[in-house]
Amino acid sequence: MLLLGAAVVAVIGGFPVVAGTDSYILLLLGKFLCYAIFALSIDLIWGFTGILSLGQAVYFGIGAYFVALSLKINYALDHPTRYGNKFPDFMEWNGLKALPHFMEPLVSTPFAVACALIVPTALAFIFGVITFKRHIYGVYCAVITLAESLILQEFIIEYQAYTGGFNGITDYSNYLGIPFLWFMLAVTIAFFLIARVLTHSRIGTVLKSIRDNDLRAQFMGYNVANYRIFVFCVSAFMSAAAGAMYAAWVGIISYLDTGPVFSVEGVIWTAVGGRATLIGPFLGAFLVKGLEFLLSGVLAAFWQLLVGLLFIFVVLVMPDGIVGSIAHWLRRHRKGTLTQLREEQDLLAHDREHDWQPAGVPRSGEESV
Amino acid sequence: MTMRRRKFLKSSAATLGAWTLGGTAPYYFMRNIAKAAEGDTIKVGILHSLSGTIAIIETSLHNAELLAIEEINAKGGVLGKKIQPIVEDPQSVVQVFAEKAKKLLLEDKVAAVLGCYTSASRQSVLPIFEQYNGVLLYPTLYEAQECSKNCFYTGAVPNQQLDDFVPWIINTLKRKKFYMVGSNYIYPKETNREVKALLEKHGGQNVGEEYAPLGHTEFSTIINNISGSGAEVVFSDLVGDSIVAFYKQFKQFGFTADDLPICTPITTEQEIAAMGPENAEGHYTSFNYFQSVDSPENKSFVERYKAKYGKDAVTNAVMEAAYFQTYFLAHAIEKVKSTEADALIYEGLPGQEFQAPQGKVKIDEQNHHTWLWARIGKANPQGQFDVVWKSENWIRPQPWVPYLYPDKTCNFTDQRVKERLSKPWSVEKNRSGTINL
Amino acid sequence: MALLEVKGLTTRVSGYTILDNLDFSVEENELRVLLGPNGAGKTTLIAMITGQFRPTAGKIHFAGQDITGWSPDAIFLAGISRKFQVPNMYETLSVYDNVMVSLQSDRKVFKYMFKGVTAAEDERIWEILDFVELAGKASDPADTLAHGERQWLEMGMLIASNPKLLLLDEPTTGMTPDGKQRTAALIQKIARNHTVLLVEHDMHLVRQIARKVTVLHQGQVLAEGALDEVVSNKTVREVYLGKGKRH
Amino acid sequence: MTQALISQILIGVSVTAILVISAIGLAVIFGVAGVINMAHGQFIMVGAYTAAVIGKMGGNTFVAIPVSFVVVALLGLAVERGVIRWIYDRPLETLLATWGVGIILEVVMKLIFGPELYYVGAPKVLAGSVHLVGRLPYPYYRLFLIVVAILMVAATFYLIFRTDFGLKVRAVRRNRAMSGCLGIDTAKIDMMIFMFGSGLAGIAGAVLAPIKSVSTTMGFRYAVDSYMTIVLGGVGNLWGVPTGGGLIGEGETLLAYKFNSVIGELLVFIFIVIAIRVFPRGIFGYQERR
Repeated sequence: MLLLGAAVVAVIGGFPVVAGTDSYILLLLGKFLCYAIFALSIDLIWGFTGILSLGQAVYFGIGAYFVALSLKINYALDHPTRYGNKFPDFMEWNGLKALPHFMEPLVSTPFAVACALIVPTALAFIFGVITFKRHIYGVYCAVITLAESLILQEFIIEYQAYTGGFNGITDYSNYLGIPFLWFMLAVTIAFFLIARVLTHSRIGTVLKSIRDNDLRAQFMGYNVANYRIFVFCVSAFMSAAAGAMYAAWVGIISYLDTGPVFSVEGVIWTAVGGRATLIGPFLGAFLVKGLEFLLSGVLAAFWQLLVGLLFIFVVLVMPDGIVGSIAHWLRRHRKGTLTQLREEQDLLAHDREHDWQPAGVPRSGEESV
Repeated sequence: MTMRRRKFLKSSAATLGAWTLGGTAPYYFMRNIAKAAEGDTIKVGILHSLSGTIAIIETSLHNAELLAIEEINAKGGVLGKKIQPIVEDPQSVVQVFAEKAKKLLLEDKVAAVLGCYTSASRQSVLPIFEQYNGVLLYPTLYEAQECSKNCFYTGAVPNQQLDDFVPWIINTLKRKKFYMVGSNYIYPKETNREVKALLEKHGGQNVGEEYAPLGHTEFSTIINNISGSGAEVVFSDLVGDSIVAFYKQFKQFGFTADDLPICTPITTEQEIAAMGPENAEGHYTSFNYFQSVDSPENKSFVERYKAKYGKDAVTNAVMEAAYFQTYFLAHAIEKVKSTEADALIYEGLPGQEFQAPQGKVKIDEQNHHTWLWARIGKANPQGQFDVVWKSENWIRPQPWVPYLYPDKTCNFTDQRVKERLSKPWSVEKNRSGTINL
Repeated sequence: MALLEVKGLTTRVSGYTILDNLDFSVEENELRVLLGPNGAGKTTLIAMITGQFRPTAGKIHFAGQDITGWSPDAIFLAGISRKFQVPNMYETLSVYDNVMVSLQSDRKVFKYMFKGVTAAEDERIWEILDFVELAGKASDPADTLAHGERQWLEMGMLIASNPKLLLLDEPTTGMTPDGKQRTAALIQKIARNHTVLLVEHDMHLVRQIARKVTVLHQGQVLAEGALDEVVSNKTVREVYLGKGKRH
Repeated sequence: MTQALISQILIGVSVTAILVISAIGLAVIFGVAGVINMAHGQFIMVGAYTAAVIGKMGGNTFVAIPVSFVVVALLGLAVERGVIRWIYDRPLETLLATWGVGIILEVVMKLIFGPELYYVGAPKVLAGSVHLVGRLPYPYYRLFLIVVAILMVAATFYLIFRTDFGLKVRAVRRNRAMSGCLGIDTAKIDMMIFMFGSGLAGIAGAVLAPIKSVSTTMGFRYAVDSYMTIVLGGVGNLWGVPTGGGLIGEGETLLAYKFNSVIGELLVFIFIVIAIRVFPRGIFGYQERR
């Protein structure tokens, strides 16, 4: 396993040395690394803790926008815009006469990077406290996070003088190159290790137990909300870091990077690769995005169709994803088939505590999520 | 000791092997795919979204360009070679535009790229074209205030659509009070800024200005506001879905074109087909081209387009630009007998003329934009436009309109610009032709 | 001073009174059985004690503290563990992990971050697995266990948390007669050093293990005392033990 | 000013009607079958295209309503049998699977009808407008939409609360296992309710097409609006749909009047996020007692 990991790292790290830095595949590799971290962050909350957030892109996007704004402001200082001014051109289009005061600190890139990491994490903390302390999870959590994502998009488009609006932020010096690729690779490995420590330590077992049965965990004395908030913040931090690197690498940021569609894409990468596994998100992101790049030119009309079928296929046939399925297969072959049937068919499989409640939420759904 | 050392050597050799093999294999694999397709052809990239929200419009541009390439190839191609279109689908996502542009330039080594529709997509690819010195032909009408060495703009700029339109509304329609409705992004905001400047100049009045989110389809509130504003004309720069919903609801709330006409620089035959001619009848659009333009070139263009894409297909101005820019490119390559970018940029494309469906068009020698005709059309019950006014001559494009930016112009023949552009990109990243007067 | 003391507990849900001014207490080291027909409010009482729902009125005291309105996790930390009617565990975790997660320890998030399992804890887990006879399946995922084993595992988890009071809500539901026998023995074993409050339907089982029983009816205590006393109580026989036994 | 405000409130009623029409099908599926149908917007889109085809063949909206209902109900049947029925117990995964269904529907419709906007006209009888109160005349078509919204809600209520089928539906919703034991074919009930909800989405497409635009990508927007509506109103209670719709519809139009459309939409979204946090189960939803 370790060897395989080392080989992958070697391939990615070695690529630009061999192929040169002008290749567009280098651009893709860096992007995919960011996507993989993003998928890993989704895996942490969805795969390991059972919270489905359709707003994970919010944290990715905020991280990306802070960095992009900072780079753009700096770029404009060195390279006067088409209008001949020394502040970002989209501000000029929107009638600003100078860089707004509240954006001046962003001239300092370290400050912007700090913001890119801290602001999303703090936001996730606030959202997490409000959401999980009020026992919102499952479907409701998904829909609320979706709404948040849409609000951020609206906000970015509406306040285009400060965010570049629909056009996004583009045309600034990005960090495309070998050193930054290696840096991203190092960060990816670091996050992978953090995730590994987190999920394989005792806290990881607690998180999984909350995912499996949050009621039981609560009656076992765990403050379920606190655990959820904690992992939500860790996940937001990872997303934000991925977004920050993405902005620095790709050099273009738009409102789509904060939207629900991007979040769902991240969820599907995780699902394809194998949720609740650590390699799954990486594999999923590289595989789906790579295939998309290869096929979307040749099969423009049918690529989306394939994506749709992939969604359904993964859910119906391969809910554990590629890595999960392989692991299952290995386990079965190691142990022989598990033919343990339950002694008694338990017809009373519903927690009857709830039976006396009046018309409530649909049976299948809320509690079991 | 020796054991350990050998082990170390072995493992590092293995790592190195994996490194080189793994790193290069997919790269050369991809490269070979690209090479295999390479024959005795001239490769041209086509970069329009075929999926995602903007595919609604971009697919037709893609179609028009393929039609033109087919025609050129049927007549023997360029320099004796066929044009080979390399089609990429950027999926309406700006980052994908950028990465596909990079792929087209670096891997496919295309002579030029025909592509983009929104300003957002153009802006996302321009830095790449500038860095790798590619050629982009961009067919959309846009807000201007830009000119890049590597981009040729074949769509209209505001002075070609608005400079005559606004005074015409004021003087001919005798309507002075404008209510402006637009989608909330750069193009409508910039256009409305120019309209306001023109209103001031020609004695009109701005009685209201409102923007709806992109993709918005509920206009009752805006219609209520218009109704109370005392407006005599609605100036709309809504785009996409919003156009259709707005015209429909405008009519349903009892407004007719006689009471309150909608004037717009963007509604085409395509949107009228989608909303139904009954909802558009009597409203005005200012454009360089309409499907109803009466010229032999246009008749044959419409005929050929319908023959290829079905009898219900409609043509519009952006498509027409996509169509003739393909010819611009072919003729430019023919002229300089090369696909070298700088040859095309400095000699091939500037000054290139073509008898387009709208009339004779020309790429300006100085600013890379295109000389076009101005027309005002009134929508008729058949879903076409009756041309009620036409400019006497083709109109020179002005990327910087003088009444807003009196001290700026764009001139690639200017010595200062030439000097700047002679430096390599790594030294001078500014590839714009803008100069301060 | 009783270990658990419930005073004037009332619960109303959309007009229905489920618990009606209930007074009830459990002494330390007692094995108490809670009886009552369906709808008597047994499970509701348990839900109230463990903080799953908040009572309309009344107080609950536990080990000298007023725990009314506390959250389930806080009540657990105060020393009350609950066994659900239906086996309720972490399905995808291994049997070992299920017990490990349930061990008594500080449950604060950050204290858990990089903590592993200590040797003492490991020993305790195996001790418990032996106790509930699941040591042989320690690494199997919990959802591969048979129904009876699941019930036992959950009891093992409760023991692991070393509670002051164990609430067992019909732990023999859905078991075979043999399974019931073994469970009864297990409960008696547990009761040797824990306070247990057991909700049970099966009179055979109750006879086997009960020392003191409380009968609930329509949200109130109908009778309380030694099993034989209660069984011979006329009202109890009428409402609960069935007409067949009257003669 | 008052006149304009009256008009604005009336407009809000019609916007509410539009929200109710688009959300009711989702509310039925989400609230009763417990399935998160992310393809709801695409179901509406298919309904709208059905109306377009009917229009081409010479029919009008009145013909399109029943046809769209049937077509989209059959589509719902196919989706339920093919996909959903395997994953009723995994609600979050129905979300992913139906998202996939949505993508497939978009592509298939694009392959059939092309990417461009499509034309759907309003019936001649409903053209024009009537002057009620306020500044603006009121379009007949919007009055028609209000009537349709009321009828759709009423029909759903009737079906769920007054028919034998509805009794079974409610029984299944309360306690699936018990209903199964009592001889109710729960799988069939799920299937029927999914079909019914899909059919309602089809009607939504057919009646909304004449005032909105029709394209293969139109669905997402409607899905978002529908989700906001039922989440704000609360699932599990059909009154939640008109309530949520009313709050969003009136709120959005009045705020759009006071400020502008963009800010209106923004404020309403923010309000929803706050509201769901105050009432985690929606305004009319079931409140968990703690």
